[in-house]
Amino acid sequence: MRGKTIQTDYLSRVEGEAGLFARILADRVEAQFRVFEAPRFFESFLKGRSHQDAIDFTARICGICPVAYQMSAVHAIEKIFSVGVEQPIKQLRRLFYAGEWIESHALHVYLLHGPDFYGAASAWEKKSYLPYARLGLYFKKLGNGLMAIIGGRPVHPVSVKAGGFFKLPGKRELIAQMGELEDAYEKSIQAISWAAGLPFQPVPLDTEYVALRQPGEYPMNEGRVVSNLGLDVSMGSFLDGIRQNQVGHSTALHWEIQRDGKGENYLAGPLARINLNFDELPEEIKDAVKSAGVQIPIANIEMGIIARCIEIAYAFSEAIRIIKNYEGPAMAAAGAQVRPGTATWITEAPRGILIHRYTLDEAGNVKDCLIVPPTSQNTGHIERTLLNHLKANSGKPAEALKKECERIIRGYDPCISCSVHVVKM
Amino acid sequence: MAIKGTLKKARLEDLLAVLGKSHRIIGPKAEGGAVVMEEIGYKDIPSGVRDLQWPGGCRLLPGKDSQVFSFSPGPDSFKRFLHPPASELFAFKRNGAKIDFLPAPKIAERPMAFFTVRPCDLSALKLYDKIFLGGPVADQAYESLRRGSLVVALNCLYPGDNCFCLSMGTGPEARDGFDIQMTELEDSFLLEEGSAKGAEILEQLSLGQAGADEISAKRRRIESCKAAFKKSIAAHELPGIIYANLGHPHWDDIARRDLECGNCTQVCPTCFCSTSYDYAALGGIAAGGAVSGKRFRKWDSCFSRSFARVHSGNFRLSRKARYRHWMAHKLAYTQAQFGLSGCVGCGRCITWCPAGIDITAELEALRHV
Amino acid sequence: MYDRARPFAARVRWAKKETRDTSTFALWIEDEAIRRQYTFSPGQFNMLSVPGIGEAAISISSGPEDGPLLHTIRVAGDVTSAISGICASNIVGMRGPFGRGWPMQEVEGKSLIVIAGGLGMAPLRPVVRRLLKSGMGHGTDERPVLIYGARSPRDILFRHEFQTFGRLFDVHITVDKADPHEHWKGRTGLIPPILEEISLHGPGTIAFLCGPEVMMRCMINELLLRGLPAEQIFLSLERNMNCAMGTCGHCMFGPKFVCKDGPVFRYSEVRQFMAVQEI
Amino acid sequence: MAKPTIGIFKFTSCDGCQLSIFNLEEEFLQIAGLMEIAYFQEGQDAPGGNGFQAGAAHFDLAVVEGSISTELQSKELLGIRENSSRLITIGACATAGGVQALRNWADVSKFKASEYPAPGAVEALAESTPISAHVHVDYELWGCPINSAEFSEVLASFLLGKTPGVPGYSLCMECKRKGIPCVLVAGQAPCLGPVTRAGCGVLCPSLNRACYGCFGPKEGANIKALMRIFQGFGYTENQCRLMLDKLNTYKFREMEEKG
Ligand SMILES: Cc1cc2nc3c(=O)[nH]c(=O)nc-3n(C[C@H](O)[C@H](O)[C@H](O)COP(=O)(O)OP(=O)(O)OC[C@H]3O[C@@H](n4cnc5c(N)ncnc54)[C@H](O)[C@@H]3O)c2cc1C
Ligand code: SF4
Ligand code: SF4
Ligand code: SF4
Repeated sequence: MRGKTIQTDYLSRVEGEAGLFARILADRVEAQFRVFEAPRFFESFLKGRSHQDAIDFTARICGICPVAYQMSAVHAIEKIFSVGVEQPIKQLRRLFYAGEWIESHALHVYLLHGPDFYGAASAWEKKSYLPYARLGLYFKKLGNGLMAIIGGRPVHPVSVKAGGFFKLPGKRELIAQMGELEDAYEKSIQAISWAAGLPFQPVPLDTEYVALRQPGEYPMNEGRVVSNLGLDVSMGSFLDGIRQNQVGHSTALHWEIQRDGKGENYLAGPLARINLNFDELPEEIKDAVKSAGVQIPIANIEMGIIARCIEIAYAFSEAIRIIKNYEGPAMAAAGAQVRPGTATWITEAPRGILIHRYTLDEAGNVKDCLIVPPTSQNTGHIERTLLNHLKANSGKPAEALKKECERIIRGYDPCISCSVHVVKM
Repeated sequence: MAIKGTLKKARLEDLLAVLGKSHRIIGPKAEGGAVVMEEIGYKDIPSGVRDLQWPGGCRLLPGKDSQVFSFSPGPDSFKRFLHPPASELFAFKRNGAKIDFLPAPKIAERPMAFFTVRPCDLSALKLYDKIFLGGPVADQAYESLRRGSLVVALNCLYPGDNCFCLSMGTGPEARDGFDIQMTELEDSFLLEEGSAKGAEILEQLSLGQAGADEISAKRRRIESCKAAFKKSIAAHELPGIIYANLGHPHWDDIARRDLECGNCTQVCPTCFCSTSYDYAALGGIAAGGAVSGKRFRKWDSCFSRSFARVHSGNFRLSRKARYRHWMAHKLAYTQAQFGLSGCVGCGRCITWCPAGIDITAELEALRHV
Repeated sequence: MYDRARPFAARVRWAKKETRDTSTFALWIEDEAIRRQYTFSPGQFNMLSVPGIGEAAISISSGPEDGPLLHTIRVAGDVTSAISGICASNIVGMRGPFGRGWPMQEVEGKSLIVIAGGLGMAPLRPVVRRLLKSGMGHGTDERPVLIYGARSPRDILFRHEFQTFGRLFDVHITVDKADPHEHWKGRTGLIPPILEEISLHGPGTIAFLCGPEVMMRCMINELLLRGLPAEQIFLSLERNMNCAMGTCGHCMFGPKFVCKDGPVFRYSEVRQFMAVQEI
Repeated sequence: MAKPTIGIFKFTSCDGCQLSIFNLEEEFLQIAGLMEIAYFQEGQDAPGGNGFQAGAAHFDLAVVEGSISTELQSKELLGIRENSSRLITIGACATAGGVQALRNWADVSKFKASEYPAPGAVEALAESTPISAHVHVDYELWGCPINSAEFSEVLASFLLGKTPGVPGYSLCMECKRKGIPCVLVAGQAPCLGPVTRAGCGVLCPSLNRACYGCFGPKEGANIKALMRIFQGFGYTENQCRLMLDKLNTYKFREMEEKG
């Protein structure tokens, strides 16, 4: 049998710059997810800068999930400063995050990945797809709106500081969103069955998946790190238990969970979250998932789009709940006493767990930091899935495989700008 | 006989209630460490709040005495409301050989009552009326907001740290250009009518007798205010001193400090400069070449680089020239243009200049250096 | 009076290319009521607009007694390019007329010297046309003088009209530079030397100038030296123009608003500011 | 009449400015109606991979996000410029080198060594530079991220053939129009507003926070004078340096030198 080569120099409809290279040879199959996004050295230039810069700058790692960076950073900093953050501020932060989940997921589901299932090159190419593009833009607008009310703008918001916010949003402004949010929630519930009905190819998810878990709520900013293989550790120990691996053939740093001296890749993101925290969803959403015929746990990587649709609905319902109960905290931010120290924090970015670790000096300036974005945790898993898929379908023509592989990668919603650790081939 | 009477401080709310029947009340409110002007209710009045102002700085101090109006003017004035930061001039439509220019929709809101306009601002308002209503054609946007508006003036009893209206001859006492004049006394306000509209308002209040005692109390208070001024300007030498020194080296010195941020022009109650521009959003453009949109007028400033730009260059490129133009416009040109001073001595440009550039001190430097 | 703040539609009756970058447009005010009220004097200008692009101040280059309302426009930036792309029977927006024009009544009894540089001929054309119409009847035996300087022979505006102008005026044309292939037989060089050749009657002369400011400055000095009183020198100034009604502040020249106090100024009114850089 | 073609390109950046294009929402779909989107890797499949590498397509308008920070990028940029009638930059990265230009004032080899197990394999130029340092740029839109409404104005202006109505004056101008009490004057906060370009909508001062300069230096910013004021507040020279060395460091430094 002659070998087959599959190559995409520059993957479209994903955030950032990456390509795909795979070979099917008589005796073996190779698959590489190549990231060629240029490095930006955030961890280096943050050194010596104030902790507020950590909050403002790390947002610039990714335009799609800036809130995630701000949340991981601010929690780690607050842990170092031992700030007690009030419950109302915590709720406001969930609302902020809900906005980002909606915005990020809607972009991915409707504008980037959705067209794959309709054989379209873009969300605007086919007239028949336009209603979905419009729905996505509508959801996105509402998510953006929440982020803007709390943070000033949807991309790189400016309101987050240790202890809370620079200024609180007005209750009136939030209430004004309710009508549209409720309407959107209805539509987002219906969208779950739309997503469940898309034509998926079988791409089994048979590995470890990891997410936060916090009893009593669907995880965002707090919790322990758990997995389907029984992992249940604190944030700090999770970071201690994973190792980065600058894989020779690949461009990104791979992160692996260390067990018995062996590294294993794992999956973070909406699929992992849903599978590990389904019980924490509101009944109405659970019912909608069931009536759409979706089996939990979801065992097909391609069905990540369903998980995102479920989370869009969840984020809308969470936003509605928080706004209904919003009384406005007594103070915009709890007083924060600057202290030296080191802390790790993890929050659930739209694409999965985002790890920040900071060491601050007496003045509250960054001495050292480490940022592990979800996409760099997932790259190992992406390659492994591609490999499995190619092995199982090696008979198919290269052109078809190329399309399928691109679609698999897109299904992960990789955020390549996020993976700050990128090296040349 | 003009109506005159006293209103107990505890009944100040009555005045606002009467004004509020027919007008939106635009008045002072403490916010973010400054007294701003907004549509307010009685409770918003920062009663007793005092302020410290210095070149480039301002701080509010909590109130304690029985004085209601102990603060001096903040960054805002009537300007924000009568000459809004952005206003639509007209809408346009162009489609092939057809063009339409549609008037901006009439402002449907209730007219405004400016509550506690300071004497300096009364002079500025008089100038605005000349600029926007006094030409061969009245400015429609201004006219529609100004018509039906009501001016309740407040005599100043404490000069702000940067105020110099006394030397400008514009304060601290209101002389004309108001519908009602207020003076804060020991436990009441002396209210005096300034127009028939003002009288109508006053008639609806139950006022106490204002006799010789009240009148002399007012005089005393205003006189003691006059004695307390910290700042003055050499008004008697204006505008000559400006015209004589357009080439003075001191302008270079100012240019080193000047941020050309434009704050002075934006807070100045007499600065009126604007730029209008056609906005046609993507939604207003059709593939066939048809366009629709609106022309907006926005506050601008002679400190903007683009302000004096033409296709072949820029008439005022240097920072020095732009500062000089501003100061000369305030202290000399406006007088020539409209017969009134372009500076009313409110001190806003001194307080709200982040660099603390002080128009009175710079004029002194031009005189002496 | 019709609204001066909101444009009205003016139809391009015809457009004629004058030079490589300049064309003359004949405009016809669509609204009959406005058309009847519309009157102007030489030296005044209109604000012409292309909706969505913007507005530009353009002098009226025809005389009040001429038929069509002419505008001679050089492509400089956005608006002027957009207008130049508009062809006959299409429409532009117009506001106006604005400003104070040339003091035609003061010409009476004096000998007139008109000095134009480049596009500066446009607002002076109505002056020439007016005098042509009224013939020699401006109360003096002197032939009025017209000095015109252009960049090059192909930049001469209204070039076919100068012969007509010459019926009344003593016409002097010069170009900065001429390429040999243009076969230019006229003068080359700057304007000032021309002035030296002309005999002036000092106080009995009145001068109208329009052109680049450097040129005007230089010519004014010369005229003053030759005994013209500052009160009898008039110049048309150019500044950034936005509202044209003295409320936007853009066009200020010292205390003067070019839009309403000008664009034509008596030199004695502005002399003090002409000397100041970046005024 | 054929629709003008637009290409949207990305170099080193966070994607936030391209995202701001999506954030135009309904208006975004109008772009697709008014222009032929010939290249937009983030949003649509490109026939034959890299449209700009192929050098085949012609773009009436190229919109560039991101700074130049690798050798390859500088080559690709030349290709884009050659094939585009007009080229505009969007955002702090493309217009001013971005936050990643902070490495320009440091030792990149140390950065590599501290972040990567195998630093030798990391390809990155010593400097991150704005697009204008490499090719002619027809228009620069500022902001980290850009303001979607301003982007829409830029596109509309391109379609109409005029200079966009995007201001070059200070943030203070916008701040005062909105009636926000000045955090510098009333709060003695080190607000960069006086030297920063308007455009963001005055987000920080309206949240009671000092502006940190996402929109880059305004036209003719007097940076030295502002820093003298901050020093008067008690900030050290180094602290002032750090205030300017943020998202638009390259251009703030350039402007500071000009005085
Ligand atoms: C009183 C007066 C009469 C004029 N008469 C003529 C004439 O007869 N023929 C002619 O071709 N030109 C004339 N001009 C110059 C003409 O107004 C400018 O060339 C024109 O405004 C350039 O506009 P633009 O949009 O094409 O250029 P851009 O450079 O794109 O200008 C943008 C805007 O800046 C302002 N602006 C730029 N340049 C000038 C300028 N030179 N003067 C005033 N505002 C400017 C305008 O508001 C313009 O809309 C006159 C100017 C004035 C002040
Ligand atoms: S120049 Fe200054 S003091 Fe004078 S009126 Fe304006 S803001 Fe007030
Ligand atoms: S808060 Fe900042 S941007 Fe606003 S006026 Fe003050 S200095 Fe300028
Ligand atoms: S830092 Fe400045 S430019 Fe950026 S959002 Fe804040 S106020 Fe706007």
